[in-house]
Amino acid sequence: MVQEQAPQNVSLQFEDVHQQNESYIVGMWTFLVTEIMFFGAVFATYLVYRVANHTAFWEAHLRLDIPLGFINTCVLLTSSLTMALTVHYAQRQMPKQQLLWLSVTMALAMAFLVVKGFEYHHKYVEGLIPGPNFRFEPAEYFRPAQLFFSLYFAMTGLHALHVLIGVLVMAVMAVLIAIRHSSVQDFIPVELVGLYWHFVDIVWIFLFPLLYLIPR
Amino acid sequence: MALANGHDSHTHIVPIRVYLLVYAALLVLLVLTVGAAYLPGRHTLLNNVIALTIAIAKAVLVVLYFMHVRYSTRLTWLWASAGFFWLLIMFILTLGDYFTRHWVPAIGWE
Amino acid sequence: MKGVQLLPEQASTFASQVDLLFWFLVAVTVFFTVLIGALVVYFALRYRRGSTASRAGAKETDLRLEISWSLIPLTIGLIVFVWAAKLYASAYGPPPENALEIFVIGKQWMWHVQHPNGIRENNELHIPAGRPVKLTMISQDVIHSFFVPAFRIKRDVLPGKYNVVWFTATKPGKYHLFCAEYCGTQHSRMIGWVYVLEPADYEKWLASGGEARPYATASGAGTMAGVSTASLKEAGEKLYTQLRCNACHGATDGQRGPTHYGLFGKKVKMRDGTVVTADEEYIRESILRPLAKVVDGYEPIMPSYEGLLNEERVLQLVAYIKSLESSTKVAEVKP
Amino acid sequence: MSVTVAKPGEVRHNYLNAGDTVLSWLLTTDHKRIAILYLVSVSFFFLVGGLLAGLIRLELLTPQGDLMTSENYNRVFTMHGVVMIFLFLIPVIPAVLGNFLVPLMVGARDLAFPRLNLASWYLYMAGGLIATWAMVTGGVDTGWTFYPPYSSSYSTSQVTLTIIGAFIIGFSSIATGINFIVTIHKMRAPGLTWFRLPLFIWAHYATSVIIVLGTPVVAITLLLVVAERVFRLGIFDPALGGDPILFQHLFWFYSHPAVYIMVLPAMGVISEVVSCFSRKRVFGYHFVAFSSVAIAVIGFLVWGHHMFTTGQSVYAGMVFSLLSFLVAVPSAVKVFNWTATMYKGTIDLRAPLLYVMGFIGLFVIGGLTGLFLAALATDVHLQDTYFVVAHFHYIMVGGTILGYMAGLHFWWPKITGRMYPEGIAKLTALVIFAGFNLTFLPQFVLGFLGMPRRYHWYPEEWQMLHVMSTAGAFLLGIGFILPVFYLLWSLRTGALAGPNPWGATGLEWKVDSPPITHNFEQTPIVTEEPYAYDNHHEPEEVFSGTGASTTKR
Ligand code: HEA
Ligand code: HEA
Ligand code: HEC
Ligand code: CUA
Ligand SMILES: [Cu+2]
Repeated sequence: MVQEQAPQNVSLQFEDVHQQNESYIVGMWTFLVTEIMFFGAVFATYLVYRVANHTAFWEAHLRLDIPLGFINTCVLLTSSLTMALTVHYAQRQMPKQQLLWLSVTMALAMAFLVVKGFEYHHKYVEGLIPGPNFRFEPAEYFRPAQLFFSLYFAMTGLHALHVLIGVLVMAVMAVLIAIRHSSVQDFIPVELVGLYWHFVDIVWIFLFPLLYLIPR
Repeated sequence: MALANGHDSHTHIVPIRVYLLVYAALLVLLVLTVGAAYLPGRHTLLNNVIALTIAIAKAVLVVLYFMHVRYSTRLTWLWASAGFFWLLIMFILTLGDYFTRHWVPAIGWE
Repeated sequence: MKGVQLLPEQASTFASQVDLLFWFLVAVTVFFTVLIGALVVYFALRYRRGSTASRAGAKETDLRLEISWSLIPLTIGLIVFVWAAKLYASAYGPPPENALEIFVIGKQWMWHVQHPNGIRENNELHIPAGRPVKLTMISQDVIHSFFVPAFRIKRDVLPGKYNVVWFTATKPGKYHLFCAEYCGTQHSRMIGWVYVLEPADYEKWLASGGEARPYATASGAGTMAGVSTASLKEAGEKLYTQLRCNACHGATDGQRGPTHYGLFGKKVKMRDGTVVTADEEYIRESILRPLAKVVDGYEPIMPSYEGLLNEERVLQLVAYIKSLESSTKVAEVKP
Repeated sequence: MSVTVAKPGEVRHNYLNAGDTVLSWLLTTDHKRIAILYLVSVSFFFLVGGLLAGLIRLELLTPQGDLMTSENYNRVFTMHGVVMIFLFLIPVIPAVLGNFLVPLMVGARDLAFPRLNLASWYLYMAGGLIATWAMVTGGVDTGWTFYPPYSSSYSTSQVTLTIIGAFIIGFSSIATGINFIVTIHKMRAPGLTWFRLPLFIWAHYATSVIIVLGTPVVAITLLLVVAERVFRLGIFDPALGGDPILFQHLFWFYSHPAVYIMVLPAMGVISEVVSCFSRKRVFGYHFVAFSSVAIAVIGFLVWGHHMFTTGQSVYAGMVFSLLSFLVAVPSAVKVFNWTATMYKGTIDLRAPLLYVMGFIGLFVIGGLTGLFLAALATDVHLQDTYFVVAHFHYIMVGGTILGYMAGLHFWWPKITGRMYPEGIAKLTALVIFAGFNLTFLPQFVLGFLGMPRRYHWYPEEWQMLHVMSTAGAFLLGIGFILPVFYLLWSLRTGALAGPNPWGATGLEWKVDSPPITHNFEQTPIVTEEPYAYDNHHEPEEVFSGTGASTTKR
């Protein structure tokens, strides 16, 4: 392909850095909109069934571990803060601090996944995985409770998948920063990952009260 | 590469103090939701409203400060709100069906 | 190959009303299609390159024109909307009090019909002309759709939920019954006939237990399932004792469970404060999933009968409970 | 404008001869080459879908259903629907013409994210291959709507695989949508304000918004069906505690707006072509531009009109019906404005314009019959009958495909540098128009008579109408096969086009045909309104009658 003269670090299709940065930010937000709708559809499903099976969902939610959920919420909120700090230092061109806070964020994200893993394991032990081995007392609520846990796993599973993707992306980013790769000298890549990460946090902000804190 | 003049004139660097304040607010709100869920008595509707209001407040804080929408262009505002707005449409029209299932057609429509 | 048929038969009160609207819409469609088609062709020829037609006064925009051609379609649209919505509300609204009640069960791939007096039919439905008929329908598996083109009615038949449709047939005859919602391999064979009988013939048909058949069955279009001796509610009554429902449900409230006398159509207050009208759907749900809605003042002790009863038996129980008129005065809850 | 163009006869570098290894195509990030990749793959799937349509029509020739078994018939129409909708009609105009033209029209060197663009093609191909694989290993028989509980608990066909294919294609669509949105917002050439944008761009913008807001919903919904199928999670099957109507809500939340994904880009094409061959500005530019946005917005609020007979609440039905009538208004505005554009124009009746005229007529019929379905009482009778089948084929084949044909012919010289043969192209347009009406007009009658759709068997008295429809389908098939031959043929023998064979306005006509890899040698500066045909001097060739210089390469 013919390489034309273009300022460093500005892709060929863009006029200048400013246009490029703006494009990336707008592009990321547009992507986040698709994510909102993606999760939104499951939330809508959840709302419809919760309205229809209020009592049963309440019974079922008692099996969730509120303390663990609470800890995980704190973990995720903190990781959002550290991610914001990462971006802050990226903007101020301070790679060391940037790397530090990025690593903390990553560690928190993994902590979240570990806690989630424990929760899933408990559910498995208690026979709360929907399917042939699902057990629930009182038996009257068996079916709606199974529905609740179907949704619980669908929603938290999708969310956990997003966390996992976040961790992987952050890992790549950390390596790039460590080796001072040219593609991360700008703060935009970090900002984009940050936007994604905060979005994942927002999803959890809604998941926690909806699943764990159903009022009587 | 270092942008020519340190940083692009269009990027706003949010001071760390603001981040910390927002973080503190988020934690306070979190404690409030958990607390509200343990309120004695049966306040189904009220509780739901409280929980959701707090969740929305938290999300707004994150969007405005952590995600810098407060300092962004109108376009970013537009997209950030469009997503949530469309979600609302989906909820309202879908739930609208479920909530009106048992209504009987009004007199005069027969 | 038979001759070309261009118009469907009109055999219900609803049919002629729908057709009026239909032809109005056809008129609108033809009008606009011809108008626009003619203009496009005319302009293409008249203003073709090289023609000498005057181009003076050509406009790039004209707000008044544009507003009027937004408002005209809007107005026509609103007229059609109101017209159609009224008709729909009458057809899908509550059926008249005196409607004949018939139950329909859809399953892959047949229609099963239960008349209140116990007659059962498969893929056939006998009804009298001139009397409203209310069908309460449910599916045993996937979604089906009950469609009688000559009546212009159609209603999906869902699993897990009663759907109701009603109509008044006007013209005795034999009409197609189709399943209109795709339901699997034999979807196109899930068909049958609706026989509309003169009231007198209908009485005869009833009296003969469904044996008297004024119309010959077309080849391949369904067979009679035979006649049960008991009527629907008698069958339900037998089940009711068999399943020992009466252990908890007596003649009055204040037993372990609320009474079923006078329940149908009543407004029932639930534990969580909501008020529900006791219709077929509610009774069905109460039997299969009693804890979904717990009646105020009672403990949630009723066992679930889900999996123990097929839809046919549930229908019998529902029919029986509906037949229990209030012998004692049952206090009605105001909403 | 300070863009230099090639002199006739001079062979210049262009995007086509910028590299001819297979790899140079498979790894390209040039939006124009990606458009060509899409053109080839989309055409392939159209032929597959068309062959399946041929099978449907052959089967329906006789009422007894004797050509194939019911199982196979159900698979055939399902795969026809899936292929035509997900693999052909949704991507066709955005991914081929849109990909090629959006950067050119806004004066950019490429889309904002060229690698994402390439990825979208690979996603499309991956999804397409998975769907094809599902087809050859048994096919699907759920109907393209995948309604549970049939799809989740009863069907024994390749539902999971097909859905995964559709899911992946969804992401390809999203990638294209994001790319267009960012490009249109951020990469317009200096001076190219919103109201100087071609209407094609407005239409693609509106389309992209729908894609971005809608596609994720159907993606996750279909995924939930797969979860229910594979893990027996009870989400939509009532036997497991779910509600099948909820699936329909979520499915149509996307799939109704999706019909506007299919038609809006075609409307964009119509605006370009009609004004060029009338040599007049599009009448009421602002109304036409805003009507695209209005369709996109209101189009999101009407999905319940597919559910009038399901047991959805009567009130919800009324709201959805009312909104459906509102969405007809912006469509009406467009139709009237195009007609008014031709009034007192200087009309050059070329093949693209013939297709446009076909579009207008057939779209009006298709749209107005949509009103029969949006009206509650008539829909009760017509829902799930051939009336619906005829309605959507009128819009999708008579509308979108004719719009696509118009665009393909119109920009063919720009894409390939060669003219298509005018005479046979006009003839083909007429064959398609005739064949189309013969195929689908009888289906309106069938629907009114009560013929349900997805029926393998049908009552004898309706055979005559089916015979007509089948005959029409074969004429239509011939009509669609012809362009394949003459367009390919024109690649070698067509007259050289020159940069602007139609004397059209718009930035894409200011560069070479075919354009160079980076489109513009310098960023163009826009100083005039779109469609400024009056202050334009026509290139000589336009009036020479051949449409282009006859120099051979
Ligand atoms: C590109 C595709 C496309 C488009 C653009 C449309 C456009 C419209 N559609 Fe269609 N539709 C489909 C594709 C499309 N549809 C498909 C695929 C299905 C079946 C899905 C399935 O079940 O498999 C379907 C089904 C469908 C149904 C459900 C039928 C049923 O199953 O019961 C309904 C009901 O309201 C409907 C309505 C409409 C309306 C009101 C419009 C409007 O947008 C049309 C607006 C246009 C006009 C009105 C014409 C121009 C206006 C004038 C000339 C002026 C005069 C106007 C007035 C007097 C108002 N469509
Ligand atoms: C873009 C969308 C699109 C397109 C272009 C078409 C094109 C055609 N469709 Fe299709 N159709 C759908 C979308 C589309 N369809 C959908 C969504 C459904 C609903 C599915 C469902 O119910 O789930 C449907 C259903 C459907 C049915 C109803 C089936 C049923 O309910 O039982 C019928 C019946 O006539 C039909 C016919 C046709 C015909 C004759 C064409 C023709 O226009 C095709 C013409 C094209 C060719 C023929 C290909 C090119 C030519 C060749 C390859 C040459 C060789 C072929 C021959 C000589 C025949 N279609
Ligand atoms: C163990 C006792 C018990 C048995 C056996 C029982 N029920 Fe019930 N039923 C109850 C109680 C208690 C309630 C009220 C609380 C509730 O709604 O769950 C009730 C409620 C109902 C209702 C709703 C009544 C209302 O007033 O709204 C219906 C209908 C019903 N039962 C039908 C049946 C049928 C039919 C059977 C037998 C097949 C049956 N029940 C067997 C205890 C029982
Ligand atoms: Cu039953 Cu189709
Ligand atoms: Cu629609």
